Amino acid sequence: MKSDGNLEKVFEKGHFAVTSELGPPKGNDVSVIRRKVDFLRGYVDAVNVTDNQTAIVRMSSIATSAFVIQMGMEPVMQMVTRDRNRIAMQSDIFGATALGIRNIVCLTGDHHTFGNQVNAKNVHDLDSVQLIDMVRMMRDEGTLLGGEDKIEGEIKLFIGGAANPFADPFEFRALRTAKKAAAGVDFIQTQCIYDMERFKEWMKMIRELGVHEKVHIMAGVTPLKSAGMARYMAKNVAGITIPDALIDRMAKAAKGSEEGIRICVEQIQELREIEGVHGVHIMAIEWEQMISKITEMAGLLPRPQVE
Amino acid sequence: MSIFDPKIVAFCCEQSGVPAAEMAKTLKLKMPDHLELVPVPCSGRIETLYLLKALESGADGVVVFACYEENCRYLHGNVRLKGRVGYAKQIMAKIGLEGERLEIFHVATNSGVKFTEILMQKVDQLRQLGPNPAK
Amino acid sequence: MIKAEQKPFEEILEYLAPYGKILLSGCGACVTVCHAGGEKDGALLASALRMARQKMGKPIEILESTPARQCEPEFAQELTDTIGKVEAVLSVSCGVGVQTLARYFPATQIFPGVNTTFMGETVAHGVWEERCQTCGNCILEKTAGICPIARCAKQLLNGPCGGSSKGKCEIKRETDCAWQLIYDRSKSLGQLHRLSAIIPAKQWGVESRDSGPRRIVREDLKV
Amino acid sequence: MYQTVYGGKYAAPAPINLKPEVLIIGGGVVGITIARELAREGMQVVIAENGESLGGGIRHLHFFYDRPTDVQQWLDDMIAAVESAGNIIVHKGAQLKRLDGHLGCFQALIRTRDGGETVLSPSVLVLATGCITRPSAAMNGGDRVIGLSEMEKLLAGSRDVSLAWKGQPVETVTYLLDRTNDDIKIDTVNAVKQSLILQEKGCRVAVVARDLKVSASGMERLYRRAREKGVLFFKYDEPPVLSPTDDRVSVELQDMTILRKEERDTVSLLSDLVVTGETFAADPIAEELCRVMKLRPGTNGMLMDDNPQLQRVLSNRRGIFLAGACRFPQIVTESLSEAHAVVQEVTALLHPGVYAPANPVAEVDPRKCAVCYTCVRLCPHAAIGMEKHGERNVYAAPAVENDGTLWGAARIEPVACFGCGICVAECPARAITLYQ
Repeated sequence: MKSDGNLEKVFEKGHFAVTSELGPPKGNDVSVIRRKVDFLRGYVDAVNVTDNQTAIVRMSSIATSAFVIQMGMEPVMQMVTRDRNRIAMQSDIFGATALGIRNIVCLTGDHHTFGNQVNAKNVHDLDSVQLIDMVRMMRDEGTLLGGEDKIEGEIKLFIGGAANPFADPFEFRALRTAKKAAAGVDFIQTQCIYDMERFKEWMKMIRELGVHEKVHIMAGVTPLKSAGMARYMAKNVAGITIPDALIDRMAKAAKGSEEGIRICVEQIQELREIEGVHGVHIMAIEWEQMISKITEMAGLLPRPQVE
Repeated sequence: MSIFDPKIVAFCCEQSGVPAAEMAKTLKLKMPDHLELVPVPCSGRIETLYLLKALESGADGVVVFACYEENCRYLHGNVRLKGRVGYAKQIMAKIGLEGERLEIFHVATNSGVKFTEILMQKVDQLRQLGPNPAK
Repeated sequence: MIKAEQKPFEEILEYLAPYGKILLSGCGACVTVCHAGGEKDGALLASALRMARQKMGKPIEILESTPARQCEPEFAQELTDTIGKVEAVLSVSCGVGVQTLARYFPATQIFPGVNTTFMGETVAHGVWEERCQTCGNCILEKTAGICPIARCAKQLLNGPCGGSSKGKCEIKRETDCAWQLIYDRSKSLGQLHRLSAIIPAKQWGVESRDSGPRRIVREDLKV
Repeated sequence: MYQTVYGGKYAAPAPINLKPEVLIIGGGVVGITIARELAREGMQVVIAENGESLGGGIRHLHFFYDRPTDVQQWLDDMIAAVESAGNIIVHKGAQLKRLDGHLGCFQALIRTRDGGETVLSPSVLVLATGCITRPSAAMNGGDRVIGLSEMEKLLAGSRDVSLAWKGQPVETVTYLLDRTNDDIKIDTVNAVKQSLILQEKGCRVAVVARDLKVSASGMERLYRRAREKGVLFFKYDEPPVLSPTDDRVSVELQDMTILRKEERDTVSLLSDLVVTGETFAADPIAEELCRVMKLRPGTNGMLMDDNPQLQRVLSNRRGIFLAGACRFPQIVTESLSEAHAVVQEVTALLHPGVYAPANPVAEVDPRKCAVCYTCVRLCPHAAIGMEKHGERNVYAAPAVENDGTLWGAARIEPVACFGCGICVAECPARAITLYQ
């Protein structure tokens, strides 16, 4: 075992894995974490703890992840290269693993100009591929980046990465995931999927490259709350495509939020059938209370107990 | 109390402003008392620096008599000038000089009357603004 | 070449406030080519400053000079006599030229008149774009001749982030995504396979800009 | 200092010699007319024709509107004269690939389709590449709707027999002129011209148009004759509706003679043939030629400039002239008068054998030039280039042509300079002076 964590075991036993997302508080109010964990516990195998997502300052993902463990769930700690150089990241990985964190997702991170500290100096000492490579080296070779310095103790981490099949240039997307696989990633969580055709095309390329045999692909989904939200995302968020038919369906529905959940459940069922998709990553942004309903409707419950 | 008599420097393109000025002279039309005419082969010859230098060395207002757009004998001389006048106005704004102290007018060879009308209006306008504080 | 643009006028006025006689020194090289600090643009700035100070009731005398290259000691030293006559120098050369003057004239204040912006290319007359950040360790051979350090907002070395959409960058939507350009050019060169190789973490500290001023010494050339 | 628009002392450049040699790009009716007349003046003329034969766009024309001559016969005679003239050389399948130099010493590289290259050094060039004619967008009406050129061919092929289309006699013809060519009178001229020929053959002819352009010389008379001979003219606001019947096409339009719109009847013209107008487009080769010859393109790739300061056949470069349909789509009579104008201009320019600029001329001080290309980019007359100083420096590597490895300073060619002073005002190093 690479990590001894729950998520890795779920994959090992051949189950269809489920993860979700938890945004840390914009301050030090731990009750926010507790409330969200209460919504999620028992419905997912592990939960991603975001690292200052969209460059909005929040409690650090490492501290939040430690609280999540205390509250009885398994965290997937996200780490972005935007804010820390290789010294800080390696040091944080020592601390995180010591605190019992078993999963990491290595990301470049949203650009800082999208957040609330637009005049920050961004770091980008490494990019996400290089971060994956570094974590793998720390775990498998027991050395720091550069391969010279031995680490005291043992780094046990299940390494994740992200992929966005909906950004351009499309042909580069599978190639980039393959690069992450070559760098040592164990699982990939994708950007939320609305354009099923394009995702299937991307999966085909992933299979052609043989990446699905080395890496567990987790398809990302986000339930739409309303037709307005769908239109906004389609128009303003780079790297997200939402087919018009889907927006129409949301617009015509009597209650947008219920329709959004139904669409999400249908998507999960369809994604499950695609060869190479080993799990689903449900990103219910500030809507964590819906996870129980979605997982139940999609037939993902009860979650397997693996020991 | 004497009335302020503004000094105007008028750059005149030889294809339009100069003939218009000559026509105004022939017709003995009223011209400003303090007027300096600077003939140029094309309004595209007028450097941004000239526009500022005219103000710096004593003009209260600067006007350029150029050809109508699309009518430049040298294809885009007056278009280049337009850009330079825009740039000069930006600089003037930073100094704190009113934009009205610098203006392009498009005239034709036979615009003698228009030529003097523009200048006399400019005199009135400059009287209201007062002397150039930066000269 | 080096690209620069004039500093905000008010800023220049403010730091020149105590002085009554200055030298405005341009440079005949890069800043002339990018219309920021050559003889023409220096004269424009000088004229504007004189007028502004006149208006404030505190006239200023400005001498003007445009050496061929302010970053060479010999050219800088040619200004010795002129600088002896003034209270301060406003240099509209790039930041290098300002420092050359500062090195040779320890008793004179040297103020910058332009912001040195980037090393770039003329994409059209009057339009310049950044192309190189002088990282000191060129990887253009791996990226089809397009630099992701200068041209990607995240300086990604291993491919585009999720914000690449229809060839454009999500940070500035009018800007081309560097990795789209790299991909397209690699494809047309028949070199796509090169993009599969992982570009390892870059040596920012030792070979690049993050350990103080870099220095090139050619022993064979030293006098 | 703003008073010193012109610089101080200036040594006027020596006049340059002009050889009587002319290169004409385009061997259509304009090109060969100019060639023939210049050759008569004793000049050496080279025609570079892109196609495989001379003649160009006028090949689809058979009747002049203003004289009885057969167009093709007339053209063939002229081509024969040009091809047999001693001082005219014709390159067919030839394109101008590069042009350096200026008035009096252009360097033109001509490449033929077989790969052969010729370098010429004409004193002046004439661009006469014509334009492209296309049928207007297809209209409902089946195969009984044809274009003006097709009708021209049909008429030429049935000079002494009655008109037939697909084996059936043609008795009624309707011309339907659309608005695609707003300011161009070719359609009107050809429609009126053809309608008279048809009328003489005993056909009934109607011309349906939104507007007729009769501004060509003699056209009003021709129009009046057509009316007198019984050609019907209809004006329309709403485009007429075409619907094919069993053996004819019906053209339905509102009767515009009734002033109140709601009272208007529909007029129906049952026609054996409907003839539509044509659209004209710039020859795509013109764009490339503009780049090679540093000419300023006008609107839609045509070379005409709306600028009234520029005389008709002059270009933005001294020593390069423009004539014919490359400027704007025009009728042959107009093209021929442009050809004559070019002949006059070229003769007047080359006749003295020398040229010295009569206007102010700008000059670069090479010691101040920063080689920034500002003046080169902004000169409207392509009079500025970069002087390579390689030959002056004995240590420099052998000069490779124009590869940018050698640099010196911008240089303004005095004979190509018009003296506008744009470069003087733009130069960031203030290295250029305008001398009177």
